[in-house]
Amino acid sequence: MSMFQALNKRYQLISLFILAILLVVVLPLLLDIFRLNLIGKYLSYAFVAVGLVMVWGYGGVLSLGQGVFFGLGGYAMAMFLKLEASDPITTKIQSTPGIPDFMDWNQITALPLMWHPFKSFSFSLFAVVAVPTLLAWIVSFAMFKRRVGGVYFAIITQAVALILTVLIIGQQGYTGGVNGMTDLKTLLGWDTRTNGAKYILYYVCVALLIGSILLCRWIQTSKAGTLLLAMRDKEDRVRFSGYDVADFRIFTFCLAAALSGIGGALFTLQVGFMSPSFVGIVPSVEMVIFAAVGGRMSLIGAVYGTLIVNAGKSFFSESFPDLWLFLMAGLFIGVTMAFPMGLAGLWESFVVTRWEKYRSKAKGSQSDKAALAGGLQ
Amino acid sequence: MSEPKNPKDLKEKSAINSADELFVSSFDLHANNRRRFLQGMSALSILAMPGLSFSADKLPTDKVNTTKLAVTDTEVIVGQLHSSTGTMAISETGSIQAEQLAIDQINAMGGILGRKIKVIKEDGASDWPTFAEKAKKLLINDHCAAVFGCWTSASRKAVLPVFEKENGLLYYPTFYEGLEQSKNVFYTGQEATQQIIYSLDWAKKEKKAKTFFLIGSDYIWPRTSMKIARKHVENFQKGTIVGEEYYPLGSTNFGSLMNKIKLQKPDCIYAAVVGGSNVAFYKALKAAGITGAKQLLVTLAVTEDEMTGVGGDNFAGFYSSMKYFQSLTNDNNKKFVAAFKAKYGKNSVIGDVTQAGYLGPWLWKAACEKANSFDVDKVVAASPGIELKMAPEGYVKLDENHHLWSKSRIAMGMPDGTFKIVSESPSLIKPDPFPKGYQ
Amino acid sequence: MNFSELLNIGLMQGFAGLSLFAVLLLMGLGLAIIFGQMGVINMAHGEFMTIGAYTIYLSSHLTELYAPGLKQIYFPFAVVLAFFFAFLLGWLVEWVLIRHLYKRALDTLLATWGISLAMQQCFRTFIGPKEVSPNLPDWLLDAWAPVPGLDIPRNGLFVLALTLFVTGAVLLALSKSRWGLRVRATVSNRMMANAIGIDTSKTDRLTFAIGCGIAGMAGAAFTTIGSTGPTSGQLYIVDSFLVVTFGGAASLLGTVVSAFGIAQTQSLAEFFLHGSMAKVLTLSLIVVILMMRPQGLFASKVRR
Amino acid sequence: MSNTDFSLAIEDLTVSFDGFKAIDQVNLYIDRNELRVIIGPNGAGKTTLLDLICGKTRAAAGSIKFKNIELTKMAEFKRVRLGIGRKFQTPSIYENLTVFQNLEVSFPKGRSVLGALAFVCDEEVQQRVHTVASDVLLGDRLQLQAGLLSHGQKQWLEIGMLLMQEPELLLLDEPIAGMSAKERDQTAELLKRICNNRSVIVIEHDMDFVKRIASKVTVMHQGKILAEGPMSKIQSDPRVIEVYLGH
Repeated sequence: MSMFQALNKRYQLISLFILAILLVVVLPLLLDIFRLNLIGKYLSYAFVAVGLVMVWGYGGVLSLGQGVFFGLGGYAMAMFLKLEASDPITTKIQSTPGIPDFMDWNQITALPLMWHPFKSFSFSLFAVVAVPTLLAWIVSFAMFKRRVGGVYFAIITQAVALILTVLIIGQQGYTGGVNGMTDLKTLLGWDTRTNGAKYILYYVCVALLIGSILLCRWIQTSKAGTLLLAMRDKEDRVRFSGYDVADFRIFTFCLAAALSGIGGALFTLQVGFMSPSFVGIVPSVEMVIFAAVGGRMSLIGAVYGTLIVNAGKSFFSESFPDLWLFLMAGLFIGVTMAFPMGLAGLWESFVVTRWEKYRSKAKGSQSDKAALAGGLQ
Repeated sequence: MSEPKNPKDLKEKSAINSADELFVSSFDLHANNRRRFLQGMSALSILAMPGLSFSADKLPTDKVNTTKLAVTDTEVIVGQLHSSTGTMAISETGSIQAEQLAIDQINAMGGILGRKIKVIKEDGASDWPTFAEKAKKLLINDHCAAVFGCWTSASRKAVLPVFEKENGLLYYPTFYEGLEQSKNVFYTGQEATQQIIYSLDWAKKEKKAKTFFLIGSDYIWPRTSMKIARKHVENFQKGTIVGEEYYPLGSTNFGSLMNKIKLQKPDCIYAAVVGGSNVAFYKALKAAGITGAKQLLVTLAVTEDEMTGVGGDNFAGFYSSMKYFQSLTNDNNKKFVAAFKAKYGKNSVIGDVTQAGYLGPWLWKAACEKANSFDVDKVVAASPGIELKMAPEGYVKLDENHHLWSKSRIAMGMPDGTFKIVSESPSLIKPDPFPKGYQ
Repeated sequence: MNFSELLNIGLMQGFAGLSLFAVLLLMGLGLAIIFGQMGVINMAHGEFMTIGAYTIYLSSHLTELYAPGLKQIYFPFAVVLAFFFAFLLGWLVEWVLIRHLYKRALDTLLATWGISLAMQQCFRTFIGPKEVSPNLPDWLLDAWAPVPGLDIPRNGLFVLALTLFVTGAVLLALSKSRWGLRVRATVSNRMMANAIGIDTSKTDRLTFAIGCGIAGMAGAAFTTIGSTGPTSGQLYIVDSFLVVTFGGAASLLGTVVSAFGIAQTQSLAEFFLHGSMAKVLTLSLIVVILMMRPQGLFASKVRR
Repeated sequence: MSNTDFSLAIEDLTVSFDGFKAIDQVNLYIDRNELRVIIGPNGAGKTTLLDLICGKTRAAAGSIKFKNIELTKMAEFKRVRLGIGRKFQTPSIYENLTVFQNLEVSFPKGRSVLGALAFVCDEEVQQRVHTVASDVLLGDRLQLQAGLLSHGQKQWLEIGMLLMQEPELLLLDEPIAGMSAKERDQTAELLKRICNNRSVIVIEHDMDFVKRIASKVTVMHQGKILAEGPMSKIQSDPRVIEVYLGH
């Protein structure tokens, strides 16, 4: 075991290092700021994908509503930025200056109560994590404590996504409706739209993403990680070993929600707006495919999956818009049918296994291979 | 287009330039015919607009482009940003086609300032963030001199900060809620007051309507429109609003609404239901026995495009308020319709937004030529006051507030899915995106 | 406004609720059958409905072109055709994809989602992006007015009748037919059913296809209410999901009760409140109830 | 009634599935350090009884008291923490983990989320894993992936995982199913060894095996207790004979 873990640890570290080099050095050198900003946007989705690896790959619970948490995090950040962008001088043309423009259009004459805390930056940062986590806790507590899981849980999360979308669109005076919150300019007086700001935000995003991966990796290697895997396969056994299975699921789901919320906030900062089109069913399912393409068991694979699918989307929608949906459909079907472990699975079964075979042959030892077989689950 | 080689070419060229404004509707004639035709007319050389460039040679690129736009000696690049996929593809297809038609026609006439227009098409995929991403690409990567695009307010709101930040130029074709005016956007559709006040006055004057029932899809445009409508009815017409209802986008369940209408018995149903809901709404009216023969209904959201889905049967006898209908009988429109059908098939229909989309490239061309430059600042400065006599809807004029002066029209839906125009404002209506007394 | 008018409106409102109930039930039925039998959620459910709707549109179009005289009677045949097309496609999809994924229920969600995307793009490419509506026979338009002032929508009557028929047929088939017997056997104990000679994979395929066929019929019926476009399915599936989730998915009875509850809540709320608020209210109620009873209204109670 | 003397006291326990009474008014008392065998034909309700004790199934009526604590409303994991261990009919182990990990995960420390995050596999844990592993005859297989064990070894491993928790009441559902004759012998020894300081309830069909291990046997039939007593008495009970041979 120690051998397997040591090997796996080293292998994981190397891949993380390569990813970090790619994101920190290679991409900024290769790409202009526009494309780099796009990568930054994709990386904010990668938070969701990483969360999905934890909750779906490790926890065995598929959520088709991660967009909800991404959106909530994004909205929490957007509310702060929107308030900052709506100072009385810029909005003097409105009937009520000093409130966000969409409120004015909806005949709201005073800042609603729930908006007041978002004047504070620290509260907003707190809300970015806390609001998605709280909702995730409520949903997962109700579901997991009553043993609702599997397909049924997945469609419940969809229902939540749907309901939240309708609420956001319906309460446009408070949320900006279908338009979302646009025209976000500055963060504490710092113009987030300049190239310099975009570089800084990109690096903040990369740093947080790598931090999140490390955090998740640490959880995976702890006993909690082992338990997650165990309860995915033999739920009853874990329960009858004295563990509250629901607690672990709730924890993982909340973790994924918190990560998604951070991703949403970084999205808002980098793109400059937030809209309900991230909350609905379609984006939520798309985010699952990011993780599925990368490999549902691989944190690093999830990042690559996100980058590749989104880059593909940008490329195809620019060059062959008609083909894009077919390709996307093919991805969904192909990944589930042929490569359930995604890119990471392919990589491990082809490249790593061969390399190991070569190495173990050189060493004349067979133990590594057995260890690797264990490492694939 | 290559550089003119001899004086004769130059002369021809200037003739084309000068004649543009007068005879733009001759676009789809065979090139030779057109040339001959224009040569004949060049003697008249009447300028439609003051300040139109008349130089015999075309200006060097570093003069017309001082801000690193994608302009070469032969080419100017513009962007087109609509949804060709997703839920909005249905609506935006018409605008894409009309803008392309206008650009083809302009190119056939020699382009703008001697440069052919090259289009980079981007798909917003009915997704606002994608719109923002593509807008950035068009401005930052491709340095487009102008962008024609967007349809929904949401997509425009998403790209607006990008255009303002990068100092781009957007021509936006849809009738919309107003309450916006940006240096970087020209609005070629009607803003809310142009569409609403005229139709309410018409309903009151011609149909003696005193009580109104307002119905809309639940988002910013219907809500703002109905806000203006309510103020106008209550404060100016001294009428009554007996109901105001909003349904979620895409809702198809209007059974209860029909009963509410029957309970209130309004003189006029005033509707701004859009998209898929539109069809369900009119089918529900028909199924509830509320038909054009018994009930006055005026809508802000049914053009020829929607009619294919709604079905003539369901809309027959109801009224639509727009600035343009395909059945307009002026010469400009006849030529426009003929050219459009020649290019996109004889079954294609042209709605209000399609026509407004068609105006975009022409307005931009006129402004560039007036400014003698592609620079955004100069084009914007030159734009107010620009007139288009060739517009299919008839003469229009660009106001200082970047909206168009245009006429409003009311038309009745016919069982075959066409519109019969029943009323037209006597003169152009001034655009008023921030109406006083309606806030 | 006198008493008889109020009575009429009351009656019509009652019917509005009933017809919404019929719509929701018809939407959810196919999904519920498949989920109940196989534990698979068919994310392409909406697109199968769209197939049915397009079948009606094409039939209407062809009738108009080649046999204008049949305009009044083509509709019922087209509905059957819609069932048939969706059934065939469902059969195919099960055979190509779903049967490989029974061990991985969650993956069926993704695979069927992929199918839905592909189908949407097919509609867009081969039929066109614009929304279409068929030319309906006269007996489906207008209102039926037994007394003046009481207008009962004919399309609502039709959908209601079709829903009752389909639901009745499904319930009857489940309780009486061989297929029903096999389905019930498979649901209660798949291994045992297999062991006693029931071809469970064939039963699955038939069930999946029947579920899809019913979806096709539902889509066909909805052409009388709304229009059809490439993405109409996305609109349908949302309501279908809610009905099935709320009902508990374990029993068809749950689906029926949930459709009834949602329809009545929404329809009444729409009448007494506002359209958008009604939706929000209905959805919030569903959420609250689901939080308290996450397994839905009717959960099965067996030794697990 | 106070049951302080019993390890487990079940009174008037009833549960029904869709009207069918799987357990009907059952009373059962298990002493401390007792090894009780439950036998009965298929569908008699034996497994359901264990399910009810460990919480997998909820009782409709009646009471289950363990160490005089009422269990019927208690969550499963809490019952485990009280000291009840359950082995399932088909061996339920983590096939992807090694034998060591299987046992390690079952160690009763770090059972909360935070505890599991902070859990360290220290000397104490390793010591215990090694002890238990040799108890269940898997001392030399610690690094093997559990899925590669033989069926009998998997049964042992699962028992071992229960032993890690040092339960006071062990519920074993057919512990020798699929074992070779030699393994059965070893298992019988194992059972005798482990019931030294705890109560054990075993469900078993194999009468020879039952004879070898049981001091007291309970016979169930159609959700009810048919007979109870020493093996020799049970074997000659006419009702039992009828149940087993009559139909």
